[in-house]
Amino acid sequence: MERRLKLQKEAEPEWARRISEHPGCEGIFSCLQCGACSGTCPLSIYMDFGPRRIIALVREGFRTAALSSETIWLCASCYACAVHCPRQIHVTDIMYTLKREAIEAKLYPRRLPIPVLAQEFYRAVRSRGKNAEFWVVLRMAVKSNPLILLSMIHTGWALLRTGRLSLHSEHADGIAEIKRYLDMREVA
Amino acid sequence: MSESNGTVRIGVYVCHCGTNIAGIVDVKALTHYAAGLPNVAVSRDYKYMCSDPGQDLIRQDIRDQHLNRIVVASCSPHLHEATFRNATRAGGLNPFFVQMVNIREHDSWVHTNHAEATLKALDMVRAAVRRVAHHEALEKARVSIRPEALVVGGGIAGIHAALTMANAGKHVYLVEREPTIGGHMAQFDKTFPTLDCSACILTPKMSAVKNHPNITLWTYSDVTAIEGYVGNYNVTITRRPRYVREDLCVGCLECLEGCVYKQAKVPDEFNMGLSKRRPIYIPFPQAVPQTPVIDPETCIQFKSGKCKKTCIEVCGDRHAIDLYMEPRTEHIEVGTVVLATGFQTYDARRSPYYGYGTYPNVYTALEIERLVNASGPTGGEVVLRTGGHPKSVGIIHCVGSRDENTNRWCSRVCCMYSLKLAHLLKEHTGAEVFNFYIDMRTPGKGFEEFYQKLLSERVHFIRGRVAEVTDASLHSSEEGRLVIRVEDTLAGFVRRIPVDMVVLATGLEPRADAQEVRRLFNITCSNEGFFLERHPKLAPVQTFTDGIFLAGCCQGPKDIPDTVAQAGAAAAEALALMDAGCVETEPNTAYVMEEACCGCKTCISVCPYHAISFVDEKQVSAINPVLCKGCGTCVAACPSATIRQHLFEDEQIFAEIEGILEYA
Amino acid sequence: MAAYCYYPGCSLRGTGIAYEESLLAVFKLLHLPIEELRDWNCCGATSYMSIDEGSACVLSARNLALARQLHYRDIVAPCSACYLVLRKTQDYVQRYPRIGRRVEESLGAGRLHVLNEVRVRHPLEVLHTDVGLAKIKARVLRQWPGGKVACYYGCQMVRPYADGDPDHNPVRMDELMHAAGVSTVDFPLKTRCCGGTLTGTMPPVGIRLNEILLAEAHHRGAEAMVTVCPLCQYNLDAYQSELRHRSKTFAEMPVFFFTQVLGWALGGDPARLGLKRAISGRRQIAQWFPKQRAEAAAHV
Amino acid sequence: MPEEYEPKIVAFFCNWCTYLAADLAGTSRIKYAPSTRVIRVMCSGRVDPQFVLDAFAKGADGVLIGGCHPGDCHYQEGNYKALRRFRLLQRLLCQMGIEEERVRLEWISAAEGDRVRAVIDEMTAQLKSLGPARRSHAEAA
Repeated sequence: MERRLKLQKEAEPEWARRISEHPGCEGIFSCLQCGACSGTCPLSIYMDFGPRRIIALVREGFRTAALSSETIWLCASCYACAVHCPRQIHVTDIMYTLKREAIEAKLYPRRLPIPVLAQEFYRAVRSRGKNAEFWVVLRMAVKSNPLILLSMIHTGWALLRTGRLSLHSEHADGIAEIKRYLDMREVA
Repeated sequence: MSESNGTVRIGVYVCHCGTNIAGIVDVKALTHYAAGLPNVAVSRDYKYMCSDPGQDLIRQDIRDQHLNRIVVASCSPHLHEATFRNATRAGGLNPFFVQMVNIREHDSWVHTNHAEATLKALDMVRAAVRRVAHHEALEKARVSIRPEALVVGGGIAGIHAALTMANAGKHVYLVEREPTIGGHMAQFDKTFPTLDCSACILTPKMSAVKNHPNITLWTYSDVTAIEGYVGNYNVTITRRPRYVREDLCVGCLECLEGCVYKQAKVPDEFNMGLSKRRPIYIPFPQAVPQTPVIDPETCIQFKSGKCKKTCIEVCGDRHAIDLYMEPRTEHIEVGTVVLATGFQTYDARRSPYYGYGTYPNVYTALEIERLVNASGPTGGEVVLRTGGHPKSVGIIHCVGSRDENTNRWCSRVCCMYSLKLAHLLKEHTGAEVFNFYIDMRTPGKGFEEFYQKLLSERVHFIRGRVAEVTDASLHSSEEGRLVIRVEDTLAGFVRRIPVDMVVLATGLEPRADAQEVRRLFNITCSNEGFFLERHPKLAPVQTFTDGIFLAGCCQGPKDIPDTVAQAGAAAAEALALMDAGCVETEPNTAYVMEEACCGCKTCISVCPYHAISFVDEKQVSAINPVLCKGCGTCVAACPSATIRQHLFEDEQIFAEIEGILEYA
Repeated sequence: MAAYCYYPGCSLRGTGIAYEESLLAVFKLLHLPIEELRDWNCCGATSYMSIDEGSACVLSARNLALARQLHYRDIVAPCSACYLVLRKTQDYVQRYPRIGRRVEESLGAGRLHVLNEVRVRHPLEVLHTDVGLAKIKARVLRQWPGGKVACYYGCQMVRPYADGDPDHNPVRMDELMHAAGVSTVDFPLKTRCCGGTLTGTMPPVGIRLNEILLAEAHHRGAEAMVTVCPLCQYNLDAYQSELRHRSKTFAEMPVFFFTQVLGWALGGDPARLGLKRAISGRRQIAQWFPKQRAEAAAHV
Repeated sequence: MPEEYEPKIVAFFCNWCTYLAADLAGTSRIKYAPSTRVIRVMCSGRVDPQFVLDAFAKGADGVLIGGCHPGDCHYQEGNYKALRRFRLLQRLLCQMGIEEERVRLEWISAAEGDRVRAVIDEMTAQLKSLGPARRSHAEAA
């Protein structure tokens, strides 16, 4: 049986404050907990917390719980919550911020292919300047759950047959310049 | 008195206001600093200067220390200038030798750095000490107050205010825009939490208005102009033609049946469009006055000129129907005004995700009030727009309330009226009723008990702001019904609840023309657009314009008991003014130094009150102090600097500037 | 007339190739000059945002700066994700100094303002507003052979940077379809998310979202769906055979890009509209656009 | 105390709108820069150009005039008079070498407590970047 008690010493209010300073995260402390976000979200029914409870966790400083949640990765960035929120909280941006924090802290759920896809995509674009759908998806599957590949064979074949799958990976001509841009560190 | 001669002796009083000021500003340092300023004879600090012992300090020092100028560094002059002027007068000094320094609202409450806030306070006190040396003894002028009152708006607030003042023997003009008085309350079925019949408690008051010898009632009328000042307002009222003469009509209503329209065709405003009326109609059976009105937009005679005019035939030799009626203008003079112009409900179409206007079985709360009413369009039978009776109903709270995208404020009454409607709908139909709320707000006498009653009636309460109302079904159980999608935040999952009827608890908002009304009466609106009271706690029914008072929802959402209480308060304040018969006005009028006036007449053109005239014999301007409102625009405009203003003399302001910048 | 700057984004070179083909065909049919942005790079999309927000904005900003440098006024982004990310970058560099500084560091000092001198446009809006419904109606040469369609707008094009079309109930695509002589059904799920990349990462979840959309479109009487986004089109198109295997009642239907429908109506060569790239509803497509008819039509 | 330059702004606020807005900022505990010292006048129409010149001559770094919104003046149209006068004044100050950012006329209603903060903070920041006013120019006036 799981013990569901939270001691106040587990809360990290300073982390909550820091998160609230990220672009789009200003609103976490004005949340009413009305549930409009979770109610609107087409994916909340698959989430472990849903956006409303994620905001509750974040603003009370429960960092580990928030960052190791699956909720933030299931967010497909459709912005329905942000448009509906009666406090105009940019819920989608909060999810992005938490995804970045989760990757940095290596707290993201390992079984989930989504963070792997994000990282593979990131790598592909960093090195080529453009996405290469086939290779990114392939690497994602290999790294997270090779079984996904089985389910993809059929679709992959259909795409290939209709000329919609390119095995060739395109480079942006200005890739050197792009790399230089991306390597610049944020100025304080 | 010592003010006219001898040396200036200033007393400086620094208020701690508990920790409100002292928590940020170093009051000891400030007091010490003030003591060293020129002409300062006494400098003291005290915990609460506005308290009796605080005021006593001033009174005592004027006598003992022969002070002739007083500086009080405390809060806003809008709050306590009168207090300290009175204390000064009680000490035997002309009250206009006081200058206040606002180190609370303008300093300690808006700054966090102790040193900077203290520095600012030093500057402000120094400026006041400089200024007050130039003050003079002034006498307040007196303005007489007419004993008549104007009440604008004939809802429950206006009705109650009018009756209260009329019962006290004052003549009241009650002006209402609609063809009848009664306002929103007349549309309600029952009132929460007691479930009294709204009409039963309202209509006797409406009749009382009609029959009161001290009340002149003008319905279907608008205030179109108002001039003057406290005690002496000249008001112009335009009475729109109702095409039925109130003086000749006996209220038999035969003309309604006589109309060529045998079937009523026009959506009935009073019933929220749920029934039809004819072009000649009265809004509802108990309307006051019982005089029909012809709506020229829909009357055949007005539209084409080709009607058989059967209404006139039916009216016969009473000759009450007059299709050539013109708008009439009334001019009245009143001493006080009570504004009770009410609210409008939020337009639910602005929240398209709830489907109002798209799905026929989505209703607003006001529509449900009519639908459950025994004299409503269906005689109290709850019939859906698509026919049949609802087996389940969802009531969505906070539609157009507590939402940054629409209206930010809580409308205060929706939780309670939603509970009431839940009860009534369950009672009328036996349907299963779901309430969807964000927070349940029941702070009122008997309100929480009512909530408990509803819980025991097995009404569902689901805490969550509804995401959408849709007719897209995911399951056969949902087909042909409206599905409410919501996160049940307490149970912790998203639910889809199929219902037959959705009720939107729309919020209260300022009337669309609130800004125009505000300009007309020269008052202020809050950010939300409701009329702003003079002080939220200490002057909740006054405005910043003397003699104009607020009652009811024009000042902010409130329920009926609060509205009536506020209307009573507004009436009492107006009565107090009228019974006093006169009021003292601030002696901040402008005056001309005749000998220096060059006669250029610049001032005459800038005065909005026509208070300045030109004296031909002397070739100089002269200011009528009764008409002057003390804005000082002419003072600034005068090219020869011969116009001056009491309380805002040039020397006083220059002294203030110099004081601020002395050590800059 | 200044040329529109075409920003394909990665998907229009892969799974969304039919979108590119039909889009360029429609622009040509309407004599709208359009040129591909030279040396464009990936916008960063949602995934890059999940790793590094500042760099994601740098990626987008580079495209905007390139377009500006080449004196384009409008950059046309057909992919909803590209459209959103480009607009978001414009918004964020203004709103958040930290992001502005990061982007400026890369682009060079004082060049931040150029980003907002380019207008980010979706082709739906270009055709609806710049060209106009009347002009399109006047140029319609062919009758739509299929039945009613359900217009599906998806999410990122209408939220949160909707640009005039109401975000709850957008109508531009419906109006364009009507102008092209195509009837649409009332489709309440028109802005409900298709799940994006979830079909690949969490197949049961992603496919279920698309099943709801397809079933509702069918229930409303649509015989095809029309989309504005390569990812939406892919998701709705690619998994229908799987849905059919699971449920006997599932009805397969073609999923078009709105430019394919318009291209057909305006008399475009069917072979160049990418109609054959459909995975689902190929039977209907073959029936609606038979070979002979297509060839005959090509000579209109 | 840090030696950072703190500009000093003399503000003329009308009694009915902007002064009340500043009171509201106080009761709402809105925080803003402590640069401003308010002089209350009944109407922005009372602000004599001489007051402004005098303030600059005596060392003010900026002057802020606050009145009711157009159409909302408690005295019907005093704020319009203020506006007309202000335009002339600004031109005069410009000729005297006083930057136009140093004098501002703002319409702030009694309900706009937050606007008081926004205006004062913005003006303070601008004055900080301008540096202290050159007193000599104003004295020449």
